[in-house]
Amino acid sequence: MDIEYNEAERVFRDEVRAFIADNLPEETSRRVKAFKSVTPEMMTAWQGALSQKGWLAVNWPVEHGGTGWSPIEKHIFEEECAEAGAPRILPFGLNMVAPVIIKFGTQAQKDYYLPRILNNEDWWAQGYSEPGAGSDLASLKCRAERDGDHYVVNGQKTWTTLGQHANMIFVLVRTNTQVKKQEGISFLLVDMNTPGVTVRPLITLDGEHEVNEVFFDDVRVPADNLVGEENKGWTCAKYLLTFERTGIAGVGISKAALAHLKEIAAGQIVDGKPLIAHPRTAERIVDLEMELMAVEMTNLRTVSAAEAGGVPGAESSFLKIMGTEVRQKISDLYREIAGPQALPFTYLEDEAAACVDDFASPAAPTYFNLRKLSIFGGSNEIQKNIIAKAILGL
Amino acid sequence: MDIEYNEAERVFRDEVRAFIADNLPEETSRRVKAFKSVTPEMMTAWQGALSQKGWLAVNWPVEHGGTGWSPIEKHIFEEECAEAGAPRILPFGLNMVAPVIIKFGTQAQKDYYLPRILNNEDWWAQGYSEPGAGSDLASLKCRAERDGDHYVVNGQKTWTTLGQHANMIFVLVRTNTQVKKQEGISFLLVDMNTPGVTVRPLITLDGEHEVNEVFFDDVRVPADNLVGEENKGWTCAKYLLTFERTGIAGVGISKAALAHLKEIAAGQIVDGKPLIAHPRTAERIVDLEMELMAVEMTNLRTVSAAEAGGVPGAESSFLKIMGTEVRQKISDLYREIAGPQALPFTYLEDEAAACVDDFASPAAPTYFNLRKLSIFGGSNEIQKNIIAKAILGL
Amino acid sequence: MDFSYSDEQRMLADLVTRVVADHYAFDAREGYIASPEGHSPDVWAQFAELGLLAVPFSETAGGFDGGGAELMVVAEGLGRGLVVEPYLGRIVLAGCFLDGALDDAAKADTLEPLITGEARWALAVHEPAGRYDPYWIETTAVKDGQGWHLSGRKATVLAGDSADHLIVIARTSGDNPAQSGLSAFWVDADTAGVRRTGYTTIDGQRAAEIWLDDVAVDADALIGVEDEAGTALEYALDRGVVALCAEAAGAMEIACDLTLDYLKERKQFGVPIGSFQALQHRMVDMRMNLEKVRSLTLWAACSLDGDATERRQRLASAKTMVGTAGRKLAEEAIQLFGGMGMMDESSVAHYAKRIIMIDHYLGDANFHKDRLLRMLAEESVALASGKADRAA
Amino acid sequence: MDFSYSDEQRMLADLVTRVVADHYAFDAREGYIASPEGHSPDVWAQFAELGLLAVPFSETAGGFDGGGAELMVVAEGLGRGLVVEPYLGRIVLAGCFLDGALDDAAKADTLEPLITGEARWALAVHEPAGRYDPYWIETTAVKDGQGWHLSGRKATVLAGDSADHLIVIARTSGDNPAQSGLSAFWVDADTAGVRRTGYTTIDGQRAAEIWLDDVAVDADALIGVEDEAGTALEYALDRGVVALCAEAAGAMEIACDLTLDYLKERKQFGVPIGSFQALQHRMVDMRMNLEKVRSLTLWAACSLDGDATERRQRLASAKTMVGTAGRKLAEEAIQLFGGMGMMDESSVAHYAKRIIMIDHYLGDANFHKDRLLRMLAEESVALASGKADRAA
Repeated sequence: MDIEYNEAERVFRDEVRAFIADNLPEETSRRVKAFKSVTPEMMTAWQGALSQKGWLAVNWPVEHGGTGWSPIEKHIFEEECAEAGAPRILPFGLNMVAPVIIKFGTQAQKDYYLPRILNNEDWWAQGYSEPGAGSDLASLKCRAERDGDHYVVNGQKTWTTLGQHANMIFVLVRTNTQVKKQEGISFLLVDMNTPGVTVRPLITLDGEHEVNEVFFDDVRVPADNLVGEENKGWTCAKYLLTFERTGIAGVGISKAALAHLKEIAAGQIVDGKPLIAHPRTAERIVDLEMELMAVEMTNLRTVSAAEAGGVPGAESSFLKIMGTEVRQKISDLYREIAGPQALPFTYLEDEAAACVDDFASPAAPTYFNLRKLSIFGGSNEIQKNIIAKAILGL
Repeated sequence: MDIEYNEAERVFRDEVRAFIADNLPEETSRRVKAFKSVTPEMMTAWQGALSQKGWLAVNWPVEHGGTGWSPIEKHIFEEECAEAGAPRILPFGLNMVAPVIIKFGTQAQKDYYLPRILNNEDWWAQGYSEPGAGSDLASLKCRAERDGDHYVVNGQKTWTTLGQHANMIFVLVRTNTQVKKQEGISFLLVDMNTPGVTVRPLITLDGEHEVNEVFFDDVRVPADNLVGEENKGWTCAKYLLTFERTGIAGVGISKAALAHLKEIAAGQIVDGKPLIAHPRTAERIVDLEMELMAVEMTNLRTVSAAEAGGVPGAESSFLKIMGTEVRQKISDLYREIAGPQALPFTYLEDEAAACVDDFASPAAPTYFNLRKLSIFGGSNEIQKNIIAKAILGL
Repeated sequence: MDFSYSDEQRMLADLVTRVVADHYAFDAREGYIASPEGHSPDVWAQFAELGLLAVPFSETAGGFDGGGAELMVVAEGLGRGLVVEPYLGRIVLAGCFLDGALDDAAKADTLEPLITGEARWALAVHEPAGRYDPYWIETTAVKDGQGWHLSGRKATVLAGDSADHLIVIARTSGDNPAQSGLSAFWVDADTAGVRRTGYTTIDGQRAAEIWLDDVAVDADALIGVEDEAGTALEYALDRGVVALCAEAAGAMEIACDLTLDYLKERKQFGVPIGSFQALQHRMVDMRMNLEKVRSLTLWAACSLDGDATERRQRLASAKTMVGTAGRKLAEEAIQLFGGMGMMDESSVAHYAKRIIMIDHYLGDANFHKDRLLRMLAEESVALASGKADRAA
Repeated sequence: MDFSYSDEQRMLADLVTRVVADHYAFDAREGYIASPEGHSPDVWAQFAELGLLAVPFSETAGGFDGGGAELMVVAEGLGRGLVVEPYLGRIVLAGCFLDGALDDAAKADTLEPLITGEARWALAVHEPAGRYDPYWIETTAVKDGQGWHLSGRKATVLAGDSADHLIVIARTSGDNPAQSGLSAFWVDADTAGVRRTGYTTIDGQRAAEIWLDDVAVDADALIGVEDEAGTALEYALDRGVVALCAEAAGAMEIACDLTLDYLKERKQFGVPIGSFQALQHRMVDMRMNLEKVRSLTLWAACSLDGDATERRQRLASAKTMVGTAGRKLAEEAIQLFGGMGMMDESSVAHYAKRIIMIDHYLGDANFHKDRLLRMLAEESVALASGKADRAA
């Protein structure tokens, strides 16, 4: 047993650090660390740098341009990026649709889409959830009817993250209504510029436009854009959902966030001494550090088991719950530290922003925004159901 | 709206206080307040004093010897007794079997049993739970078969509190196995000196002998001891369970306990200053005081609603949960304050008890004993089910 | 002891309920917030007409002589409707301060325009350096011949964006954070040297950041007695805390109702999600948190005019409970709503925001718990010396 | 990075599992606790024979040279079986203290009887006035010609009831609670002036309260270097904390298993209670608390010989987590068992008691969190001065 990185792993980590130092713009990093929004351009620039280095497709097989990294290497890469304040890599193309295409797609689909994803030519969005189908995904209603060599899609998807920037979307559609709900679903790739596709912004309670509704109104999709067999889309959907969710614990993000908060709390003078020296604030920091250490080590144990050939299954549900709980608690502390300065709604208003310290503007919006962590990506209640069934046998 | 007691209520409270001052022995009070066990004689003596004053049967109608008190008067009486460290009044005769006899019993049963309860001639125990029938009480198996003018009882009851001192027990028995489980139950009064009744002590995890199992082996019970109709016992059982549970929140007990802990914490010098001045201990005390104030006022609101003619129903489930949670948290703080002195198991061992401060001996046993609060009397989970159904309509 | 409403209290409750029902539909409210005033002057005029603006003021001041209970009744109703009218800033804080600071002869005349809804005043007290401490006042007032010169900065002045007059608290003697040595001054918002930035808060309120740069005012700008504004400040802030707690209780009640309805309506796997026991128990916990806040708010409201120690303990307990139990309840409301709870177009999201952000006004749970801890420390000294007495 | 067991570690784990399976059935354990020794000398002899008593000692001391990981493996096994053998008191505390205090030449000879299972020693360190602080030592050792005179009182000396020799920590210089200025002395338990009361703890361990009344010992009773026992004390207590955390992790694992089995077996309303979703989610929470304790224990165990700051933070974090997550898990185990969880005849009740009471040994969650807070305070000073540097 050895909980430390070995020589090779340390060398790899240093290589990652050097790459980040050379390629991550300071302003991008500063904004990410300060919980401020980054532009699509900043995201694309970072993904471009990774693409050029060959480090973008960490989960793909080498033959398609993947890195071939081991679980530990992936972990090191992700944590280093997060701690350094790199923008997150959007998973919709790279880690969602790509693995499905690699596993179930035709040669033509592989040849066309995979390089475009690697080169950041397409911005993919996800079309899974519907207003009436959240946790119970298979009850989806969006229809696709075959018409010659096209499918005609009608229906609605929701919670489409950053769909306003996307030009491609993968959607689960119902192609047969006469069978069991899982058996009539197909997996389609849709060009968002096709006539009949409409994107409507959904504003979240923090005032942010991050998610969208996507409406399909007689949208004609070439039959070649079907992935896998017709009516077998549920297989693709499940494969995508169970696809290795590395970094689900978000330890690096939490570490960066907590470090940022400690700096803030050390700089705020309240009642003659820094806030970090006030007993209750200090205790919350210490509690969070302890919780975060527990998540980090639980994550490392899972990574190490994967390295040894174990397949992380429902364990990732533990990590999802533990990791999101810590991230949410950190954001709660952030709001608490901001104090009265959390009140002005300054996220988008420069005039009000001038009334408070620079650190404070994103506090309340971040807190409210991160409520999503326990809801999206399989709510924490669903994760508990999974654990109860798969691990506990209840 | 007036949250203060009015003049008449204050006069009544002073009368109760004066009675307690005159009749509650100091040693009894001291032991109760210090979480130490009281003897059956101490309990009987206190009940005797109340009986003599006519203050024992607070929930009975006046014609049977009850006090005729209003909900607020009952509340005042119970809280004053609890805060003064009076031993609890055993409910099994007074507040459980008596109301059932008054409502469903024959004149002969009333004439015989009620005065004996009022005069502390009988010590009643409860025979409801069975090893296989806890929350699902109606699934009980203890059988009674009619044989001439007797019932022959066979089976087992459990969690019989202080059954080792009792001479009478009321039991729910199954008299018909051919019908729906609720419809074949009868309510019997059994003399515990009848041949075939065996009491086996159950030792709880704190080392205490408080509850028992009671075995019935061909126990012949006169048919006259049936209360209500044969096979209609479930009506009695439900009546008993929903019978007004005043004092369920235990606010007076919690107040006395917290006051006791504050005195202890003020007297313990740690690192040069009293424990009560240590930030985390102080904060736990303040948190508990706040929680307790919330329970107290919620309780008062319920009492006041009852006074105005409202019938407290599922609201008492809120009070049960809130009240027991506070009592358990207080006992947890007690254990924490005792610190290393909580370790020696001194509850019954005088030699080890000499190794620690007098206050510390009951700390860990009390903490473990009070785990029962959220389990017995309808577990807190069952209370939540009741609220979900009865109040929330879920 | 009797917790039922008096006829007058019931009437008040009905009035507020009616105004809210008539004028505070979700879309209407969004419109008020987006408007330049940040609230509805029409609704405000109705408040005045119905007498709601007189509720917390003494009879001498021409008020309804409502005690804490009446204030609670009104504020609960405002909370249920997520009302964004400047009741807290103008009436409870500015108004009650004047009611507490002025001598009896001056009260009625002064407060009249507030009660009729014409006056737009704000109490400028908190400062960035003091965080939540209302007695940490670095703003100075220097006597200069017949007048005063004020300099300093005021943070999150409620209703300060729309105020034509400010009541500015300045330190005229003593050291921070002493309650004594504070004085209050009338400042016309247009006076030279006053600069302000108004903004909407994340929970839909309006406030302003105000800078005072050597602002000259006349001698009669002094409100009440020099150096003694601290008492009226406590009087006003106590009422502000009761109003906030009651508003939180009202908002929490509706958040519970909305969540319960959603649990009954929303179906997953073919059944209402309210049939899942884990969610049922969490809904029960939400209700329990509501009851705790209700109980402590009631206690605080009914203690405003009683013993000072009891009043302080109950107010601090209520506000602390709002901060903790309120947050838990609001977070659970969002979580049980799932994605819908995250949406700006869901009313529950706005209830959750208001409930959580109420912790950031007039002292958060930490601030008020620190007060409780100081009171415990004083009590401990008594306990310890009591012990010493017995030992001696 | 590789978290799998080495062959040696797996062998150790198997050994402990086997001994526990063979000798620690519920009734057997009850018998050991009720016996005069409070444990099983036979099992202890087997521990010795299997080499388990050598695990935490250095090679120089004739030990297995096990690091924290090996100690963790053994202690987890002991926790799974709720073993009441005096492993912590005799081996980890007394033994590791000697391993840390003695010079290399003396170690092997001294520790041999401990490793063979013959020696019955105890480390007498904590005192009533110090509560959990091991450096608050009021026991005095006064030089008198060739020897020393010891006076003081020691509390909850683990394995102190059965010890024939005590290692007594006394203050020989400096002020409380300094880690420096402490010295250790061999004291034959039969020496005149030594009085003790042995007892069983509520979680089935054995300990003693020990009074030293002017106890005379020879000059060679001094262990290691005068005034410098503090270092070896920290060495031993750190290992004690790892052993306790690992024991808690083992006991928590079994408490989870027992509860899970019960949820599957116990029927109410015609179905296993494990089919109720509210209970399923609470069982998941129990498992999550177990994982947290396992993770922090692993980290603490593997940091014993590393950087001092990291070691201290990880040890304090692990013990704090045991206190908090352990308590929650144990309380839930009792609650989910219902009445059966309250019974002395249920093994789960004994697991719960051990898990909860482990918080009371070698510093509770408060004590260790205070250590973390002191470390944060040091770090904050650095953060602040770092800020100052950048500003300058």
